[in-house]
Amino acid sequence: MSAAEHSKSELLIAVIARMLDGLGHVAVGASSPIPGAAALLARARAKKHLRVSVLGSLRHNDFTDGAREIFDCAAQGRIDAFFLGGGQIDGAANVNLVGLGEYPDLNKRFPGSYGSAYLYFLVPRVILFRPEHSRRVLVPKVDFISAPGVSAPGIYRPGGPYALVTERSVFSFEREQGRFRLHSIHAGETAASIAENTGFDYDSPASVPETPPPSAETLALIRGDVGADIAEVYPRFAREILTAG
Amino acid sequence: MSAAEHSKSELLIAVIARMLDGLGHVAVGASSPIPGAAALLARARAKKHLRVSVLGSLRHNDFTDGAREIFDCAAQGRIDAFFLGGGQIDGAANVNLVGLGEYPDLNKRFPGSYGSAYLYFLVPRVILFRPEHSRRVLVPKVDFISAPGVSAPGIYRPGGPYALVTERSVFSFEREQGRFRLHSIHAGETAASIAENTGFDYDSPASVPETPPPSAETLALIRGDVGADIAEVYPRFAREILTAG
Amino acid sequence: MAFGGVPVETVEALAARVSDGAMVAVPPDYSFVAMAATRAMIRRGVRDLHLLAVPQSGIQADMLIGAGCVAIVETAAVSLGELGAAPRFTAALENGAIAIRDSTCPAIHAGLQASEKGLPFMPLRGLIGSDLMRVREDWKESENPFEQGDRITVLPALKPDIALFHAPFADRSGNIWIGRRRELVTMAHAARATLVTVEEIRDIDLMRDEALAGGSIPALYVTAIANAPKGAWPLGLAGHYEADQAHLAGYAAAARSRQGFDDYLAEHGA
Amino acid sequence: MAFGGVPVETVEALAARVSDGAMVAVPPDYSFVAMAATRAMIRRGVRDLHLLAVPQSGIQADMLIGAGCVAIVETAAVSLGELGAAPRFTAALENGAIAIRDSTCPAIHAGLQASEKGLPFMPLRGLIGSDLMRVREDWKESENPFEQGDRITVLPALKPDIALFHAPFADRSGNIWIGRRRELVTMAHAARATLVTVEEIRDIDLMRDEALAGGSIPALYVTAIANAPKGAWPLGLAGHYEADQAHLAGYAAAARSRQGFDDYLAEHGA
Repeated sequence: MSAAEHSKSELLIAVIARMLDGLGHVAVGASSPIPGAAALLARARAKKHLRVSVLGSLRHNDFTDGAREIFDCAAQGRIDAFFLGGGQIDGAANVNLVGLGEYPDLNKRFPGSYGSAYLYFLVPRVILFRPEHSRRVLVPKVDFISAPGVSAPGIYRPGGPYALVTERSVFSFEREQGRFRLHSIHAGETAASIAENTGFDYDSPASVPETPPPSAETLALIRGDVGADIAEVYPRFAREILTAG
Repeated sequence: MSAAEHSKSELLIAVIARMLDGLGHVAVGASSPIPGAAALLARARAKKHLRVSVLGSLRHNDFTDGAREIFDCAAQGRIDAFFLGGGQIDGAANVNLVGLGEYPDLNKRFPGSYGSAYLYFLVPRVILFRPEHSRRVLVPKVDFISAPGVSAPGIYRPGGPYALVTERSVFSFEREQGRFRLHSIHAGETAASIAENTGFDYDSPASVPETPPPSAETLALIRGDVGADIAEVYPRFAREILTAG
Repeated sequence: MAFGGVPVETVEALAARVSDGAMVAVPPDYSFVAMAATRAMIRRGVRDLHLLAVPQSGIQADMLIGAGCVAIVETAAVSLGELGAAPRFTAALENGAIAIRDSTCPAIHAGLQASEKGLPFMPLRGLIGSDLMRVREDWKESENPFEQGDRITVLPALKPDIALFHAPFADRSGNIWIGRRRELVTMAHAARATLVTVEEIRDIDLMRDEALAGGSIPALYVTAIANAPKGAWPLGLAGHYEADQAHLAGYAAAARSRQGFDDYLAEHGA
Repeated sequence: MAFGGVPVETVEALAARVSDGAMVAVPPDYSFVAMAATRAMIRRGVRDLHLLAVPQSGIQADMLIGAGCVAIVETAAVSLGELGAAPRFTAALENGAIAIRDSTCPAIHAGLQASEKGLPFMPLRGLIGSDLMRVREDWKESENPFEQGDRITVLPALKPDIALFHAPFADRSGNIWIGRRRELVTMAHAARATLVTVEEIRDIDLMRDEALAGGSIPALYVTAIANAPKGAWPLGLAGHYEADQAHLAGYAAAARSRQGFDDYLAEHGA
């Protein structure tokens, strides 16, 4: 694969990294190899001006007060961005990490809500990341709200959703409207293919730009230092995906 | 000074140490040389079955979670005994560590309440220790209640006052009656001298026993290992008082 | 054999201290999981545990659930991480074989800190509007007493019967070194009893070593210790050994079926 | 000179970051008190501080009060310990020269932990029936939401502008080693800014040293560092040097009078 070519993972890493430019501290939770790699890429580009805390990492995690520190730190306003996934995500940016069906009698159980029901409220820039872009995942209404996308007035909520990144496109989240807006579509997709595969309503500009590909420099960073860095926490990811280049 | 002779400090150390026999964990707060020495004496006699935590000590303090740990530990029910003093102590075992006069316009300011307003509620056996036994200190009603001796029903209070030790006598505290009872008087005092110097009402048996003096063995321990141990935190106390023997 | 009041015993004896029905707090996969003791609990056939993951779990919860040791799991998540869903957890929930108290990480930390402080409850931000508030009938929406109209959640204390984990080393007095894994400190403070397996017992005094004391749990909170070299295997022990990725992948594949899980247990001494 | 985002500066420059009127949290005498920085603050003539002792103070508070730097002191106690009452604190309160917010140790810890957690309040046991409840109008009696009739106190968060302390060492990235003095961790988490003087800056990486990381405060919470060898003198620095008892006794005697205190300041560089 030449520098101009890139894998979907590399594109997503580059897309997410751009959303972190200029921030001071990005935290990455469990089971998040692509966001983790994106944060480490952003750090490499920011020349140490960005602090990255990868949960489960010894080398890329400066927390010293135990597993609770990330939550305290977020509540103190010291974490600028975080990532959440979701077995289902709906058009109001509600995320479901619990399961499909009528709780507690679920047809399909997911791992659980992790810290979503807290961090989604407190971290200013929460980036939703879910590669699968289908009507199965992007639904009109989630079966279980692990964490709500928007809150009623009067609820303490300095944080919330910023964007949704999938294998097909990037949506930004408009907090005032409580709706997603299509921001860019990845090469090979069209406005129609996005609409076809998205189960919720969203806003869209008249013409949707294509997601810019990663530069050769970015790809070199991903395949070099970033890949080596992420291997500590996600050895399979680092081996199987990043070495494809 | 022969083994039979002893200083008043040595008597008080021995008296307090007897109140700690059979306990599992005794904590000692700031500015408490005699209670600290008593706890270390009790530990020496208990052959390590008693744990002693002396605040401000590096060598006799196993807390590792910072200054809050003693309070958490007490709330967990893991501290059996603690000590409090008081610029004033009244007959309901209320203690005043704040000052004399009408707060905040005090005529005489004391250091402050320390942890009394909390630990007095939570530690089962709180021993009040105040060498000066006079109507100035042992008053009908304290000017400021740093911590109350008794609480209304329904207030969470597993702990409270156990005894009051002074230079003249030992009182036990009767929690049901909310009153002190004269338990023993030190050599040289009489029931009348105690009454004369005590500003609050208390119960008294028909005949009040004399406080037993420390044994030769106890004195040897105080003047040996205990003195050396307490010197780390209270160098002046260890030097000026314990080496008098 | 006992020292300083903390008995040192076999892993079997330590595991036998976990009574049927006990509420057992365990750390996440990256934080000193007592896997040797977990296998011993499965061999002993402990039943009806209320497993409290602090705040999530992986293979430990999956194995205990698969082996039928668990009645209730309280957790922010159970997953094998990069290896995908936890198969026995997922199957047990889809079959209704166990009950779950779905939580979120900081709620579990808050509940333990309430017990650490002898408090009946702790407030927590977030949560309002999550369906967790709907399904957790023990959580309440309340009001900030210092600002009218500011709604905030209050959570009851979580008081485990047992905190169970594996640590790099203990000293001869029963003090345990845990480094930066301070959720273990909170677990030990909050629990009624704390059971610890260790890689080794060192001939030092952790409380008198200023470099190490700050990363230690005093013996005051420790109920019993067992020597268990490689006691976190197949998980890793940060700074000591890596997770056995091949073994974990093998587990993830085997545990997809009931039969595969049973074969795994039979083969791996549990 | 800066590294990793945390500037290293002179003690004077560090002290100059403490603005008039700031709420400054300081540790107790036995826990890493920044005395060199305190003298620098007095030299600079800082005014109207809201001094928060965590949870009590000694010579540091007494000197700042005597030098006229303090408007409000919030504390569980101020005392010179074995050397008796803190003379300038006592005189200032008896003269009404400063205001006091009388507290109790765990209330100060609870207020800081509320800020650490971004909570508006924390509950606390004890207190009810103490006159502290009468004079602290910002403390409220409330009810345990999980047990009708169970009264419990709620305390508002304490959010210092600055946490100020002295530590044995920092590394080149601005991480600070504090060992078991974990009240300093809470102070740093709770405060808007954290200023630290250190005995030395070591050429290590505290975050990658498993033995030391657990006793460290990450640079994330550190605003600025100053090199100040013997920076806790005349207090001690546990594990490094003992308190200068003769000097402290001299202070205790001198500070009994206004003149004696002023002479002390003039003589000892503050």
